[in-house]
Amino acid sequence: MHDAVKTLSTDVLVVGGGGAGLRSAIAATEANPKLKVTLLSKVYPMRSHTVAAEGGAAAVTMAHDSLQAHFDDTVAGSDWLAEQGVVDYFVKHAFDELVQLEHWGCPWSRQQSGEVQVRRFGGMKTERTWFAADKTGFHILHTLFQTSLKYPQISRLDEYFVLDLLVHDRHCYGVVAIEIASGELVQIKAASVILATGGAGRVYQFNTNGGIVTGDGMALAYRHGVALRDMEFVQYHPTGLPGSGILITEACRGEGGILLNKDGYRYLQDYGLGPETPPGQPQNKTMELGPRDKLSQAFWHEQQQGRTIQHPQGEVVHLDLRHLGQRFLLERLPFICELAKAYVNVDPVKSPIPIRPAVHYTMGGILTDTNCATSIAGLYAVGECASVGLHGANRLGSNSLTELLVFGKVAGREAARVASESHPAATEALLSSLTEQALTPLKRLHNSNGTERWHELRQQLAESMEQGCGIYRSEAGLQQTLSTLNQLKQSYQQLRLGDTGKAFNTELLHALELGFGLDVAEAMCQAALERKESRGAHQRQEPGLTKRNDEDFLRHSLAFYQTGSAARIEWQAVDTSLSPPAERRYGGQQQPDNPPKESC
Amino acid sequence: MRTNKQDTPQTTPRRSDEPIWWSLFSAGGVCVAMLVPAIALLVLLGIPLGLVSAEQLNYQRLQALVFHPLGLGVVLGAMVLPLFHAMHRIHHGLHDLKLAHGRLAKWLCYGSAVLLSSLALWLWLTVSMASG
Amino acid sequence: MPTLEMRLQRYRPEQDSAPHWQDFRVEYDDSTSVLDALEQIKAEQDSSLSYRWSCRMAICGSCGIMVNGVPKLGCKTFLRDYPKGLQLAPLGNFPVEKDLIVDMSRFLEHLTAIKPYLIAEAAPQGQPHRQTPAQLARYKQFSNCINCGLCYAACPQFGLKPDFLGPAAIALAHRYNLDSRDSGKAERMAQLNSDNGVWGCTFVGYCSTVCPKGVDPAAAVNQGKIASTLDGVIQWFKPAKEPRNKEQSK
Amino acid sequence: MSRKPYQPPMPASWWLKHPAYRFYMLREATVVPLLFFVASLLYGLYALGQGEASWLHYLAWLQQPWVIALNSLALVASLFHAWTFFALFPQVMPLRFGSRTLPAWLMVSAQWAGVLLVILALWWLLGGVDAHQ
Ligand SMILES: Cc1cc2nc3c(=O)[nH]c(=O)nc-3n(C[C@H](O)[C@H](O)[C@H](O)COP(=O)(O)OP(=O)(O)OC[C@H]3O[C@@H](n4cnc5c(N)ncnc54)[C@H](O)[C@@H]3O)c2cc1C
Ligand code: SF4
Ligand code: F3S
Ligand code: FES
Repeated sequence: MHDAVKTLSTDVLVVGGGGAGLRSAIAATEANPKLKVTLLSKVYPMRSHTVAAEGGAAAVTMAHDSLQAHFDDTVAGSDWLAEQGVVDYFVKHAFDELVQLEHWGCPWSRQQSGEVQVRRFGGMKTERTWFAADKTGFHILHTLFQTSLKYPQISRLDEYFVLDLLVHDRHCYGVVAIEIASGELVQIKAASVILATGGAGRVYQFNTNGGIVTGDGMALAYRHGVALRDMEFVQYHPTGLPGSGILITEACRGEGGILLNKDGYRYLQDYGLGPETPPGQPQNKTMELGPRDKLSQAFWHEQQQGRTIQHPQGEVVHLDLRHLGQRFLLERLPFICELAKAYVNVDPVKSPIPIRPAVHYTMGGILTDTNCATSIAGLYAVGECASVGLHGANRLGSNSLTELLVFGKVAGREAARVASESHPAATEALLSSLTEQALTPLKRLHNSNGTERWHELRQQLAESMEQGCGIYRSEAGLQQTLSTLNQLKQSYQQLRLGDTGKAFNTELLHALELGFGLDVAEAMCQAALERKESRGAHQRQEPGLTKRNDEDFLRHSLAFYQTGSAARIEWQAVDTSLSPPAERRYGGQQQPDNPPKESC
Repeated sequence: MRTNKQDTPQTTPRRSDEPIWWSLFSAGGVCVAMLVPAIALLVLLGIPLGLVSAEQLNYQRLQALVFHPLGLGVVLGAMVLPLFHAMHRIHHGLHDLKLAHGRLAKWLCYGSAVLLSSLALWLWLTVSMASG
Repeated sequence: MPTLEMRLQRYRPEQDSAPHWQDFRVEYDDSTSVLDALEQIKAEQDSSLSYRWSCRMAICGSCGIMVNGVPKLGCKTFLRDYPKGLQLAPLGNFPVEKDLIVDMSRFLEHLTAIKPYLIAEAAPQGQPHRQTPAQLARYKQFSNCINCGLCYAACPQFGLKPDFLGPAAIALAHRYNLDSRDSGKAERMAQLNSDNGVWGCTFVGYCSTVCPKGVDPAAAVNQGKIASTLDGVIQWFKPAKEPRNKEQSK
Repeated sequence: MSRKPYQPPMPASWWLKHPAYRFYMLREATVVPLLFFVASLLYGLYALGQGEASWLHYLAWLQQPWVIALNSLALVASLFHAWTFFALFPQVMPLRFGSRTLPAWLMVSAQWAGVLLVILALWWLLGGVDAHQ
């Protein structure tokens, strides 16, 4: 079916053109300008889903803020499942990275004085979120992409899809990819490979993610024996539009928007987030500015009690911005006004926006150390696909854009360091046999005479994840979903493509993505099943499991790929050296401020 | 193979001479918008439309107005610049309609603007010199 | 659910020598976008149909197509607005790769050519530049381009002469030229000053009409004409000077 | 090689395809009647230089139906041109005050006021007021 495989070679290969990928490509080039850096992505870099981030990026900026406070918020937000050394490094480097982006031209919103402006964000004690109107991710991504054009050493492979990694003996030698435009196969040799392939939200039915967010990189590393860490923690964003799942940014609440149930009542005060704050005068970590997991869970309870609102596209509550006034809304939240008008036909100036929770972010991912290195030599991972340990059981909004930058730089630097050293070269024979293996799934898809269609399988995957592995989980539900996944994997072997062409065979790509998604989904469910407690975004319904249980589960889950059977879960200790676990509190009963520590 | 490399050195392209023609075109555009309606309305169509009398357009008055030193402004604003305005659009129009482009079309277009403009200036100069 | 007739332009490079039309019927309601309809066709009727998309919220710029001859974002165009049915074709003026997918590489080349990044002499150490909201407002609009290419499909001058840098690339150059932190204008003007730069435009203005993000590239291009003219005048008076001088970067 | 990009043709009649293009062509075409207008003025200038008899002949020429028709067309074209040209002005030269731009409608109306003023001024120059008395 496929003719000869072409070969390319480079020093540092970055897979993924989102914020993480671009930042690491630039860092690699700056670390060693003599290296050949190749940025490969299945879509043009500026189409990557970083583009959709609206709210902002966090870094301690104001005089009355402190690194300690950002650290505390992040650790508490993570329900003490964050790696505290990593968080410490992160908060210390966040500001510099946002400044770097400013020096590259990012149009951050400003105060009258010309200084960068910061806004409030959920779960953050102090306003420290930098923003560029309500298109922060868009501006970050375009600034990075445009800056990358400055470096002649960075060459791009746009619209190339990675099929597999070339791994032998715990060493990564490169990847095999398909040039989407022609369908041609390419073997790309690289001294180091950085996976920056983004999240996996598309394994769910109802999500804020773009069509490309299918967990490819996670599955690639996973299949080669790298653990996926903390996969059970999937963040639901409390404010997605009904039907599409399109995100209505948390900044709406940061700017003073309020949530109302069917009785026009601000129900959040009933869920430990009160006391009620006056509309338009938001208070950090209180009411609407509580963390995402709590807000999404509150919706679930309201829905159980029949206090949500009927909408043609399902149950919703209202996000009310009307009291903020037209002028303010058009200045601060123009994109939200545009989205609401287009996709639910609501003018936020005049009516409340119907919203409901939607899957938003995968806290877990490819296990890496603090240097973004995986357990495979020469293989790095960064961004949403990775788990460097920043988010634990729940990510705070606006930490992840900064993560892309802080750790993108680390990954690029490290990959460049390794690529600059001399390293064992693989023999051509080895590489071609690895390539041959990598092409097996592709050949099977092409030669299949089964009857299954990718679309139906994908639909079942998404629905069953929503049912069994959603905001609240139970053993029975998870088992049910796991068995569905198992069946789907069987059916996947019988997949048949309607498109037999080579050029832009998007059906083939969707099928491959589905294969990746099935593996990632299974890791999520298996980890969720074995975490018999409730923590952060992972909430169990069974009696006795509804509380956090530090004794048994103050640990990361590690999912290992098992050919032919469900994932194997191991447990890994958490670094809590800087801040001992305490109860997460929001609203009126917040934690007392920690005295500033030396280490922060 | 479709690799998007940026390492081809960028050559600096030639500076266009279009700024000259475009400036004349724009100045002409302003004149056409500002002066032409007035002149067309009151002078060329003034009598048929009954807006002005033949007496108002009598020889002496017009002679005095047009060949006054300030009348040069009228020649420039109502003839010369509009000519460049017009020929600029015709030049681009030929390209748009895929009729002609390149040197020849350009020479013909702007050349005729220069020619007709010279004619207008010459007509004005000879008379105003003689009478002045 | 009501249904609607959709006529799609198909092109399979391995079989066809030219595109042809194919009819489909799709179900739709109030919120069905053109992109949703395409997904429906791909899922239920013809899985070989190819088109680009990702964010489905009008921000990634992938899904540009011609809807009844007008460049649109598929994810932001709704069937409810076309009760008489619609015709979908790949973005105009670009080479067609397959079905609704065009080759965007020329667009990317043009974007790269104008040096779309901040060229600053010295940045404040460890601190952001100061930039007042008024300074930000000067270029903000032009930084909102999502690189969707609709304006290229709209611009006949790009169709007539594919080397024309085109509206979005020039708007981006203008964005950096207007940025108070930038001093690279002289480098960018070299491209803009050419026949394929700002002077390739005859102010058709349709680029701005179709732009889904209110960027108004036509304004950028034509403001660029003034900048290029002034640049020429300055060059005229200072022929000996290096092209990169500070007066121009103001 | 499975890529075989199809380059759609761009026929000379491209501008018939869409109202926006037809509008553009119409705008560009305003210069055709304008050329007649300039020719009329040239002729007038020549006549004025030749003496009174020739000027009277010229005034008579202006009254011929076909000349009236063409000049009316030129007038309409110039007004249409003005309409399009004025609308472009705020795009090409936005007037900014701080972070705000002068609203486009204001700039457009100011330009129309200019046209009106020129008409009145010319009328006055032609002795409008006293001649009518
Ligand atoms: C709607 C929305 C709003 C958000 N808002 C915020 C916010 O306000 N603040 C905040 O901090 N975070 C926010 N986030 C989270 C944050 O934006 C993401 O976590 C982050 O952008 C992910 O970046 P990334 O670089 O890891 O991946 P992406 O930007 O998703 O990029 C992934 C890249 O990998 C490539 N790729 C994937 N698979 C393959 C393959 N098989 N072969 C080749 N290439 C491949 C893709 O083409 C793409 O270029 C938001 C997320 C969403 C969805
Ligand atoms: S200027 Fe507008 S139409 Fe053109 S590419 Fe940018 S966003 Fe798209
Ligand atoms: S459509 Fe084209 S001609 Fe100019 S104004 Fe826009 S670039
Ligand atoms: S799918 Fe992203 S712009 Fe339409």
